[in-house]
Amino acid sequence: MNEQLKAILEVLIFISQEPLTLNKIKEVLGEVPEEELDSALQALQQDYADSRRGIQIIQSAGGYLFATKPEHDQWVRRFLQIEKKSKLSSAALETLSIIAYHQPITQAEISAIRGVDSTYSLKTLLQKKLIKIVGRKKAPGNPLIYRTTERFLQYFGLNSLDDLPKEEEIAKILEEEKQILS
Amino acid sequence: MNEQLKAILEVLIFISQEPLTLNKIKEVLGEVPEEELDSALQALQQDYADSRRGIQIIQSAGGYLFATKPEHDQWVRRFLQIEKKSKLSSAALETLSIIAYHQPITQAEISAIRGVDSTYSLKTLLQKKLIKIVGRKKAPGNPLIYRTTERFLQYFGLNSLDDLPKEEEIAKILEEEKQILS
Amino acid sequence: MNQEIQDYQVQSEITPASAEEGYQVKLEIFEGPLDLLLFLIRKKKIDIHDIPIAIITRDYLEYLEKKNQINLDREAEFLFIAALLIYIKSQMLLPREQEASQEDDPRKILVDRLEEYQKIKVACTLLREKEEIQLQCWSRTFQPPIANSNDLDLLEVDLFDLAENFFLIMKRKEKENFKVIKGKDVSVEEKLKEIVDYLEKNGSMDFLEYFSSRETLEEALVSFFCLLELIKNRMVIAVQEQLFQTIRVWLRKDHQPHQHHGQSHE
Repeated sequence: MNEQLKAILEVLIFISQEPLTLNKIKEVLGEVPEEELDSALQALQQDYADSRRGIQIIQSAGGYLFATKPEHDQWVRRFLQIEKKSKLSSAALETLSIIAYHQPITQAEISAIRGVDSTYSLKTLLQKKLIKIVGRKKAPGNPLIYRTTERFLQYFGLNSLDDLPKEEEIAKILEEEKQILS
Repeated sequence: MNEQLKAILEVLIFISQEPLTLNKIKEVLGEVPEEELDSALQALQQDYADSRRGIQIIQSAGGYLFATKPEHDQWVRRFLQIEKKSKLSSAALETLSIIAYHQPITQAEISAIRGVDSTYSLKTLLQKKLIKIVGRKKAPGNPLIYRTTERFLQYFGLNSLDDLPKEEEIAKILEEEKQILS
Repeated sequence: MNQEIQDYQVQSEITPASAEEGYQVKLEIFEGPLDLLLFLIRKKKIDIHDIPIAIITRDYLEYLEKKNQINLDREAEFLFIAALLIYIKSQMLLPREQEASQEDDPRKILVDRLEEYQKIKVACTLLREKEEIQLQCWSRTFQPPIANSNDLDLLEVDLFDLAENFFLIMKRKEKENFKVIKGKDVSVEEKLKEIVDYLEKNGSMDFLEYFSSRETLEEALVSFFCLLELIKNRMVIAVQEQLFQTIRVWLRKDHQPHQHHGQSHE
């Protein structure tokens, strides 16, 4: 068994974002005898097929890829749930940034700036207690008004909203972007 | 050895995109005796440390993470069709070291140590998420305060800030240099 | 002299700066004044605690005059230290009534800075070694295949992200208002074919780049609708790993080449 080849195949399958095809392997490795390649791939697959391993190499869409074994699905789901709870999505971050700088603000105003509906993000942010509802706007439909919370300030290490980075400060740091955008 | 636990840990480290911390593991798995967890993690790391494996489990930024082994760098780059990953510029590295050793620190303080303005380097480092803004200093002008991030630790393969090269280590090198020069 | 400079460069691991700091590439020999000063001190094998200020000042000014070995964008900062050197020199010339204690040494202010800077320089070399190893280890930057994985574009945020996000959204809005749609028909059919052909040839595309290099807003929008169409028909996979990062598009391996004509829209 060509152990070196096996290790390289393991590396390639690991970093490949799509199922790794034989063609792609040959493209990267150059000339390798077909049988040698086959037996290395098989041996590698068998290594992972061992019941003591949590992950496996599967063949899908004409290529090889790493995947978790189905018997561990519950743990994968638990992990992803927790992961999701503890972090902000990019949509939520966008929404939060708008509320931070434009408060008090209504959902319709946020959505208008973002160009997409923001209900879900607002819900996430409310759950995380980074924003709160402070009343209703005296306007048609009496929409709810949102503001950031104390917790928001704590999270970002701010004493008050006046401490939010100013446009000039960010622009200075981002100087090049400013030139491209303007 | 709790083989079942080992397999689950392998799964969790595999699906986590950031170093998987002990806290996160406990959050997902619930009650697990500390020693059992430790020995399973160690055994798993050893499995992969085997020279016949192409990938490894590294400990970085206080967590565990899958990564390819350095000796396969060229194959990864051939596969991804990219040049050697670019190193930080010396200006950025200098700025970063100063932040690492003197955090929390403001831009003016950094520039004072370097003797040159550091705006550009700060931008690079912020965008690479190697540093972050953590608030404002209670001082004239209320300047922004910077700190290194988790990603900083990961970038250099450090487990925590305690792993930074120590003062004595640096002094020793300076002493050696002095002897060579004189 | 030249040889020495080159040696110094190798020792201190000066690497080509990244593109965003491109202005430093050509000129980078002495990044800053302290860098130059330390170099001069080492060259003369001088003890940092007992710098002959007159000599060092002369050497320093010589370099400054030549200019080609310093970073010109940093000229003011180089001059500032020159002024400091001259000031210290003048202080040292003043007659003293008794032997000055170390605390009174006018050089102290400079020595303290140089010592601190020197430490940082060493720390940089040590960190550079660690960086080198880490850059050869690759971790995955994408979520491995998992069933039902919606909404996975999660990120850690800090104040910079928050502020950057906001100001970029505002800039984007501003820009949108001023775009004029120029006429020139772009057919969806053609565009679909063009994108698929491109993917078949190149494997994947950076959609943002493709999008922004379109000639007119209309063409860009049509491209965008085509992408949505292709995703809907499960012809391609599109992945955005993070906000403001690019969207990468791949052709699905199981798609039927060139069967997209006609089925693309009703």
